[in-house]
This record gives sequence, structure tokens and C-alpha cells, in this order.
Amino acid sequence: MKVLYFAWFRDRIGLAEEEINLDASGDQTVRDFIGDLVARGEGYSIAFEDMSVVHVALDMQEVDHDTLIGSASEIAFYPPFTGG
Amino acid sequence: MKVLYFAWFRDRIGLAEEEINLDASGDQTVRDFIGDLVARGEGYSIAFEDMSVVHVALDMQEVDHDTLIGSASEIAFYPPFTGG
Amino acid sequence: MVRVQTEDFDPGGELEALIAGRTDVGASVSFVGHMRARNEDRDVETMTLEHYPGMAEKVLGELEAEAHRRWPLQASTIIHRVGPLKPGDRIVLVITASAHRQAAFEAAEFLMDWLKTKAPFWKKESGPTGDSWVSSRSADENAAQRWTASPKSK
Amino acid sequence: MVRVQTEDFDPGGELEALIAGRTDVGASVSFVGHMRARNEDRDVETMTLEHYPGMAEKVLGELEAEAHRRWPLQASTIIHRVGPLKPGDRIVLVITASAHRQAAFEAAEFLMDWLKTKAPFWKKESGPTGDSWVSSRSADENAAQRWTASPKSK
Repeated sequence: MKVLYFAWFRDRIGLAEEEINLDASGDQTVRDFIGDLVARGEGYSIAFEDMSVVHVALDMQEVDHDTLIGSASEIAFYPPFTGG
Repeated sequence: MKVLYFAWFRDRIGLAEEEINLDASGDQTVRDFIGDLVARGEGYSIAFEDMSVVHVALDMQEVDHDTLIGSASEIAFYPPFTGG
Repeated sequence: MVRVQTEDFDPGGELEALIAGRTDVGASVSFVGHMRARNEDRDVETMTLEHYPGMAEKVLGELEAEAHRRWPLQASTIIHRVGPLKPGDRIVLVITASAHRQAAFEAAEFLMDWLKTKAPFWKKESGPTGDSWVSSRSADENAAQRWTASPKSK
Repeated sequence: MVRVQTEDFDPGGELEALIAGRTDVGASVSFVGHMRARNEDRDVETMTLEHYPGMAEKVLGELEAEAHRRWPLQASTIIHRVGPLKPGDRIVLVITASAHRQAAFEAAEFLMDWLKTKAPFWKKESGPTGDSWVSSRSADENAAQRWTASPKSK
């Protein structure tokens, strides 16, 4: 699965995107997946420290942290939007 | 005093403007003055038939029919505004 | 800035002229009124805008000043055309500029609502069924009434 | 029409392109967001706009479609710039065109309110005190909430 990081997620993690293989069952929630990411290192744990500002899109559709990742091919993490 | 007619007031009266001398006392109201105008002929009486749509400005300031004309140098009659 | 003119205006050029070189404007709202070929189920070939010279400019200036009293505007433009217009022609332009968008939106709406009911302009429509003076709309009266109370934001 | 681009845009030219030749449009509202040199008491030399390519265009298209469902719009344009911007630069353009002004005003406000809170763009400000990502404003959240109910006019 392609994993994208925007704004300060990218700064803290030090990556704009990476490829991560999920277990094939697809029954992981977004929250479970974040738990796996946090285990990867300090940049991740800093990025996901305050879960209230962690926004997520699966295949470009905003979802909440309890959503099952299922067969999504792309997951993106980003802070609240500030465009316009 | 300069008397101005706009929109269908001008069409009905057949004049865009005319000069009318007021009695010098200046204690005539707009309503009194309209009474004098109506006596001038049929165009005037048609124009002032429905007093609810007769709007008036004295020296470019909207006033109601009970306002004293006083020393105004210009009076204008017109229907409700429809610009914009 | 207030203007009454027979010539067309350029909305983009007026916006540029209004705020060129400024770095304190965060939001601008430009309203343009356009002439429609049909109005209330009648075909309109020509619309002629009449105004009360002198009073029209005076009232537009007063409306602009009132908008600046009610909202923190940095700049504004009001241009109203007069004379004969054809379908598709621009009629009126209102531009408001402010640090934030809510003031710019509200002030532009306010200016259009009050302009329609308080500024001495009259429209005559000419079409296949002859000429007629446009009647004032109660919807415009109601819209103008909204602003008699104090503004929503300041 | 929705576009995300690094280049500047021309508000007047976009309006012209949107409604040229039409005679059913009575009102257009053009909102432009401009970059300010100061934001919340900080000097800003450069603002860099980041977006989520693909999702940004998708969401703007959905917002535009929603505006057309809620109001009788005849045409609309949404353009959002990305990349580095300087004070005074244009950031975003929303144009709405309708037969009457209230729909055009409301739809433009709606689009800006929802764009700010629902479209994947992020601003980073760079100034004398360094770089920082802009925080979302509760005022923008509140503005967006206004539109969860049905629209005022249809």
C-alpha cells in the first residue's frame, strides 16, 4: 500500500511517501495501522503524538480512525486543512 | 424652484424639468405642492394618481410627503428605485 | 470610489486598480450585475438605465461610507452604468476588500441590497411587446431590510 | 470548472471566459483570496501552499457539484494555487453565476467556507522567525458549520 505524508507529517517522519505491505486479511483499522507506524521510530511517534489532529484518507476519501483499511491502495496522513 | 421628473413621471407629465415659483413663505409641504401640480393638467393628475408610489427628494435628499419645502432649490419626483 | 458612467467597466482591471501594491488585503469580493435577455417571463431587447445625476453619486458615496462604518473594509469600488444596455452587458460593479472574507462578503451583499432600494436609478425594458418601466421587487425590499440591525460580524 | 495550478490566474479573464455569450446570467460573484504580509501578528515573507494531488481536484469538484445542487447556479469556477507565494499574490478564486444575486452570493460563501475546511491544502509561512505550518482556525470551522443545514434560498 502506498502511504503518503503531508505538511508536518512529512517533516516529522522525513518522508513524503513510502510503500508498506499490509497483512493480506485487510481487517486492520486505520488506528491499528498507526500503531504499527509508531513502532517504526521516533519521527513516527512524534508525528502521531496528538491523535486529535491526525487526519486520514483512504484512496483520497477522508475516513475516521476506526475505518477498516480493507483493500485500499493508498493511505494518506495529514493535519487539518488550511487552504483557501 | 427647479422641479424634476424621473422615469414614468417624466413620461406622464411630458417634461423632464420645469421652473415653478413658490410663494415666498416656504411653509408649503410636499403634499400641498403636489396638489398645486395636479391642478396643472391631466398628465400631472395621472402621474400623481397613486400617492403610494410617489417618491420625493428635496435638494437630493429623500423626504416624505409631509416635509416642508422650505428654501429647497430643487424638488424631484420619481417612482421606487429599480437600479442595480 | 464611486462612479456613474455610460461606458462599460472592466471588473478585473478595477480590482487590480483597487488593491495593487497592497499586502494587507486578504479577501476581495467582486459583484457584477449582468443584463439578462429575459426578465419575469418577458423578452428584453434593450434596457435603459436612467439616473438622477448628482443624487445618484451622492447616495452611492453615502452607501459606501456606511459599509466602511459597519465593516473593517480596506477599499471598495462601486460603478453603476446608465444609458441603453443589451443582453449580456454589465450593469453594476461592487468590489469590497478586507483582511478576512466574511467582512468582504457581507459588505458586498449589503451594498447591493441598499443600492437596489436607496440609489436613484430606474430601469426601462424594451422588447417585442413595447417599453415598460421595471417595477420594484418586494424581494429587494426584504433583502434591504436585513441590514437595518447591526452587522453580523465586525 | 476546477483547477489547481502553480501559475497566477486572471480574475477578470476567468469571469469573462465563464459567462461570455450568455444572456441568462444576472449576477456573478468573484471571490479572490490574497496573500497578506502579516498573519496573526507575524510577518510573512513567503507562503508555500501544499496540496494532495488528485484528492484536491476531486474534493473541489465535489464541492462545486454540491453548490450546484444547493443553488440554481448557471456556471462556476474554482482555481486554487499551490507552491510558493509572496505577499499580495492571489491564492484562490471562486466565481459563481446565477440569474439572481442571492444564490450567487450564498454559493460563493459556501464554496469558500467548505474549501477552507474540506479541501486538502496546507499553508506553510516563512518569515524572519522561521518556517511554520499554519494552524486551522476555529472561525473557519464555525463558518463551515453554517452550511450543514439546508440553504437559505433556492
